[in-house]
Amino acid sequence: MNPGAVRTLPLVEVEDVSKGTYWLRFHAPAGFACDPGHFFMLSSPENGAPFLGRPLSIGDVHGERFGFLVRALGGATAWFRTLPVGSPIRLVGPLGRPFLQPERSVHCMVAGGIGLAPFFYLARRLRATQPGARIELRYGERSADAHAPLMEAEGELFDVVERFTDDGSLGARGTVVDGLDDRLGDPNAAWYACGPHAMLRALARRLDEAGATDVQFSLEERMACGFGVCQACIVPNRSGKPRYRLLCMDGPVLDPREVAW
Amino acid sequence: MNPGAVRTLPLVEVEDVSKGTYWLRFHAPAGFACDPGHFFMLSSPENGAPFLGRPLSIGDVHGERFGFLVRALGGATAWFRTLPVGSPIRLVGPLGRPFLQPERSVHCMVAGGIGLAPFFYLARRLRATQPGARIELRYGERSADAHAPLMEAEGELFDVVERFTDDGSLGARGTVVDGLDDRLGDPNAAWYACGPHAMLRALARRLDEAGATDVQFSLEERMACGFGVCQACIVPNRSGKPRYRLLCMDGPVLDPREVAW
Amino acid sequence: MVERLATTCGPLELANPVLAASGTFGYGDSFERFWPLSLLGGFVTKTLFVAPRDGNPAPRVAETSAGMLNSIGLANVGWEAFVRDKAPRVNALRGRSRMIVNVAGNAPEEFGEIAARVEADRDVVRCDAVEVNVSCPNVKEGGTNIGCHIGQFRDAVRRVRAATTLPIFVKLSPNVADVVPFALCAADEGAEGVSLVNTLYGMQIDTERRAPVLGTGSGGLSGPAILPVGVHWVFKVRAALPELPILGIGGITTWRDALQYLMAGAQAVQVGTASFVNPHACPDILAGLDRWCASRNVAIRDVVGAAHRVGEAVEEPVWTG
Amino acid sequence: MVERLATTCGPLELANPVLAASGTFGYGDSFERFWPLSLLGGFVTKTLFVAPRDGNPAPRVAETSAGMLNSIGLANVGWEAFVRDKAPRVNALRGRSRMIVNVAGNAPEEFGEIAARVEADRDVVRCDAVEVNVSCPNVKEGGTNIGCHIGQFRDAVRRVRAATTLPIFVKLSPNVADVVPFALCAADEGAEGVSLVNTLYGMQIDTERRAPVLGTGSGGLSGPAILPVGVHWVFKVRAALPELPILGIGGITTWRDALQYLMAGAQAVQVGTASFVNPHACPDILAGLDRWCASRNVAIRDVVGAAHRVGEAVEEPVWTG
Ligand SMILES: Cc1cc2nc3c(=O)[nH]c(=O)nc-3n(C[C@H](O)[C@H](O)[C@H](O)COP(=O)(O)OP(=O)(O)OC[C@H]3O[C@@H](n4cnc5c(N)ncnc54)[C@H](O)[C@@H]3O)c2cc1C
Ligand SMILES: Cc1cc2nc3c(=O)[nH]c(=O)nc-3n(C[C@H](O)[C@H](O)[C@H](O)COP(=O)(O)OP(=O)(O)OC[C@H]3O[C@@H](n4cnc5c(N)ncnc54)[C@H](O)[C@@H]3O)c2cc1C
Ligand SMILES: Cc1cc2nc3c(=O)[nH]c(=O)nc-3n(C[C@H](O)[C@H](O)[C@H](O)COP(=O)(O)O)c2cc1C
Ligand SMILES: Cc1cc2nc3c(=O)[nH]c(=O)nc-3n(C[C@H](O)[C@H](O)[C@H](O)COP(=O)(O)O)c2cc1C
Ligand code: FES
Ligand code: FES
Repeated sequence: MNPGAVRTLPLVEVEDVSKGTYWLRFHAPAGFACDPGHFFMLSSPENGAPFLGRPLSIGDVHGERFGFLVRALGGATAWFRTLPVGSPIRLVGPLGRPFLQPERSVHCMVAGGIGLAPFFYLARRLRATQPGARIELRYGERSADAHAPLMEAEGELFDVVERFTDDGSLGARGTVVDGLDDRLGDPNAAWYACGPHAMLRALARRLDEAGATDVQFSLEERMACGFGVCQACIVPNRSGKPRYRLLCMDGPVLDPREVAW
Repeated sequence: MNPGAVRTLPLVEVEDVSKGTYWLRFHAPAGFACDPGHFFMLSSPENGAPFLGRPLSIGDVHGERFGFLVRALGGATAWFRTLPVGSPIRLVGPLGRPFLQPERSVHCMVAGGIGLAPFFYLARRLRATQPGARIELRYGERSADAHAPLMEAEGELFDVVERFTDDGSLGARGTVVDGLDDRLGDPNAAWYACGPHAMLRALARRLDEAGATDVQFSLEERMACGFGVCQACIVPNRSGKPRYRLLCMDGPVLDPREVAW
Repeated sequence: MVERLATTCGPLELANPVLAASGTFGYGDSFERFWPLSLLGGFVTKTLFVAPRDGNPAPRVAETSAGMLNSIGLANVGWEAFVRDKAPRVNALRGRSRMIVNVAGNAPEEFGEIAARVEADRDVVRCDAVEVNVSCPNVKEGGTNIGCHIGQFRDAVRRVRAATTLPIFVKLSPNVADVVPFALCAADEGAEGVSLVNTLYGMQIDTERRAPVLGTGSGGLSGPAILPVGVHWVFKVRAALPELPILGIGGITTWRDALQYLMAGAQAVQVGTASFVNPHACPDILAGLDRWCASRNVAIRDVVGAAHRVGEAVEEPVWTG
Repeated sequence: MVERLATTCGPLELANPVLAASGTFGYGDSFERFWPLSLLGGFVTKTLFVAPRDGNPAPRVAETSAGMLNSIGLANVGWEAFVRDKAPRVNALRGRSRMIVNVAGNAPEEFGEIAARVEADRDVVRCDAVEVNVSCPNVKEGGTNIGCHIGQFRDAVRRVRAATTLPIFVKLSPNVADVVPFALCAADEGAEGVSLVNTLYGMQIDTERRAPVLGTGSGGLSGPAILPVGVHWVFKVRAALPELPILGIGGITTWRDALQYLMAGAQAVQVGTASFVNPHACPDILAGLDRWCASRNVAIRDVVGAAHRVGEAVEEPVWTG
């Protein structure tokens, strides 16, 4: 699958992780390749609801399978969940610019909610290419049970896993942004983040104040095409020139210092 | 299920009969009752394609199951065929006026193509209520293989089965209308027919010429509702007053002498 | 339930905001086999002319993506038969549900005539309002020929107003450059409110027959496909004429669709095509609205026009997190 | 394949009747990663203004039943950047595929200005025609403000005509009472043809936020939902002006949809929204048309306008039997 291929693949597995969160898995066809941070547009090849494709970050590529970690939020993400195995799904991708993987002694990943999705594959790849590096994951959840099962299954990909929940029911209480103090000064850390807009905005400010330079955020915006033609997915540019960039082409991974939050 | 009930039932079985023709079967819920000639509107409870419901005559009610004999012709009839067992289907019905079942020594059924659908159930009921009566079926097909498997399975419902194919590859060659001569004069026969418009028109003329009086045809017209509100399913009235009748309310079973063909 | 769902549309006090739309509900008694008429906030009859009409030749309907085309052509039993055969039966069934008789004619004068008949028979018919259908796309005379031309439109509305003191709702066509001037004109001429939208022009071609599917060529497009069009025009009319009562129509299939219309500014909605596919559409929508109101602890009246009130927006949705 | 699919739309000789629509195909090179541009009969660029435009605030798109809303607001790189960065690259790729540059301005005069720029740069840009977008619903000035008012419309078309001798196709809005007078006006003013339809007005409301989804409130509705609307207007324009070349647009997703437009009277079609969902929509449609022509032993030219020719209807479908 070259960048931007269009493939209709049968759904191989839907695995529930926790209420409302699930893995959507496929067999990787010959030549399938993509990098952490890439996304795909998933749609129905039949002419039904949902109509438009939906962007999903590659969640993991492992052995002969690849998958997306999805949270059922609305029409399409709830619909994918209900599809019987074998259902055809159209995948367009990989799309966008993936995470750069600079050589660093520490890789710090910060996730909010389903923003966790791209980090399994990123960790897996960093483990392989930088075996000596330390990979840390800090993530925030609304309540305790959302991601715990994932960590049981895939937690060994990370050297450190710190959890934050709004209610403190699992891990530390509070937001993930509050829990970064000890790492913030580390000049050798590379930062990666994905999550709700408000979290990313706060995190961008913290990292900026702390002088972190090696920072990559995976952002979201509504998309209709995913490959630069519809002009839907605008992200306001800090510099103001041009006023907007297209998330599907210039992102979804962006340097937060270039974004007008 | 009272007349006009709305039920969403899981699909229990799709059984292919021949290329493009299949049975769509359901478990009869408590209280399910309908008569031969009744129809149901079948639609998807999800908001997808097809959008409108589709009218299907009750094909058979047998034991705890009931079913529709369907020919895949377009969007919806092809789509039903592909549904996995367990898929929810909305059924509205029974609707319309069913066949009257007068006491007669001979019941002659004439079918063209998928017009065969209502006659299994009709024959089954007549067998039960008029055990001494003779039940004859004459049907026409485009080519040999369409209905043969059905006759193997259910042929014993009829005392006589005569087949006609356009190419003569199975049964007699020609149209079913040509093959009625020996029965046409029988004053004790009740006639029932269902099939393409052109066949019914020709049959109506033949029966009329032969002086047959006990004649019921099941007609078709495009329907949006099936219960008399949309005014789609008009059939021109022979008398011209009113100009049209509604097939879903006054039919689908009509006396052909009342129709302006 | 009663309290949170109650709404007022101009002179109409409605037990709830769900009405059945004209042409999709017969004369009021067709759904009795499914559920009791008295459940509804109200219903609108099939368009009535003074004389009965046969309507157009078959085929009269076709399916489209998330919608349908119809070219019924205002087939109806005529005013006399309605008064004699339908109204008494329906009045016995409807309880507090409001009856709106929808009327039309082939020319502005005929709108005046039918309105005069309604006025004359009002004590027998006991309808709560008149809906004026100047927006049917399926008739050679009348219909959109009147509803899309402001001069004829004004003439028709004026004649109806002159003929009756019953509340008038004028049913507007979306097949115009701007619906607002028509709404304004209706208000100017003394109509109590407007109903919008009627169907959009549409055609389907049978590519095997190489001919239009419908007997008349074109027809009117309805169903979920047109939902955004109706919501747009309700929003625009509400923005321009905040005091004008609106009955929102077009593509409503779910309670969320109904909420869109209410928030766009309609005091109540009419459900059309959806009832063909799911005869329980109206009660289902009603139940959904009731659940939503209960869970959000709001009343329907509170959300009417909510999408116009900047700042009222309830927290940004946090899709992740 | 070449022979059966070839078609002529006014001055444009097209290898096949499938074009990519403005705003859904970038400037011509965006789909190169999927399939070669030279496959197409032609393509229309995103609307170009003299100066670059940022467009509207987010969100700019929303999904509807069988369709989408957009409020992009004609974001474009501006004429200079197009000439410098895009045209040379696209010309190297396009082979026989026709390039139509779509242009607009905020007022009729600006339509003249951009047309003059196109004329001045025509040897560099090497486009085959100009499409005049007077029908965008998403801009405060220009757009439907011009395209839905016949006076401004005439003015804009006249200025474009005065500025260039390139073939002109005027892109018409369905948001009018009747599209025919606009087509007639375009023809009167010397346009070589018309493209129809652009998007319909539409709005979606986020019922949880109680506010419109799109940043601008309303947007333009496109996709399968509007197919019957486009087919209707193409049929009407063809009926009224049988000699006027037409590019049919609106909701085309399958080759059957494309055939509907051709039979309604369009010489060729433009595919828009469908390409977002299925980037292979255009080649898929092309392949389907080719198969159909081959199996029916007809050429595309033969079926253009076929739905107008009564008696040509090919046998009634016998659904049973
Ligand atoms: C590059 C990218 C990568 C993504 N990766 C993942 C992932 O790996 N796993 C995952 O679960 N989700 C991911 N998302 C978000 C996912 O695309 C949306 O949740 C999904 O499109 C919602 O569609 P829906 O039909 O289920 O919900 P809708 O009914 O369409 O909407 C539900 C809510 O989601 C919001 N929404 C809709 N579309 C988008 C969108 N494109 N971006 C952001 N918000 C949206 C709406 O505003 C609404 O509040 C990603 C988004 C982007 C842009
Ligand atoms: C009362 C009644 C009982 C019926 N019983 C059966 C049955 O038991 N088994 C069966 O296979 N079919 C039956 N039909 C026909 C069946 O309803 C149509 O074949 C079906 O609606 C076609 O839908 P589609 O989406 O598959 O095809 P479409 O793509 O909609 O159309 C395919 C072809 O079918 C024609 N068509 C579409 N709808 C209808 C309609 N309502 N009536 C007639 N022609 C139509 C179209 O003109 C077209 O030529 C019955 C029809 C009626 C009115
Ligand atoms: C089959 C059919 C018949 C209709 N008949 C009428 C009518 O007689 N009078 C009228 O004012 N509107 C009529 N309408 C329009 C509807 O009342 C409604 O305005 C339109 O269908 C849009 O709403 P919907 O999408 O919910 O159906 C009819 C619609 C359909 C589908
Ligand atoms: C996201 C988007 C952007 C569009 N931008 C333009 C544009 O810049 N200029 C234009 O003339 N039409 C534009 N259109 C309209 C399309 O060219 C087309 O007329 C319309 O979408 C209907 O066709 P469709 O249903 O195949 O998309 C745009 C449509 C969409 C969906
Ligand atoms: S999603 Fe279409 S341009 Fe980015
Ligand atoms: S199908 Fe609606 S009235 Fe008969």
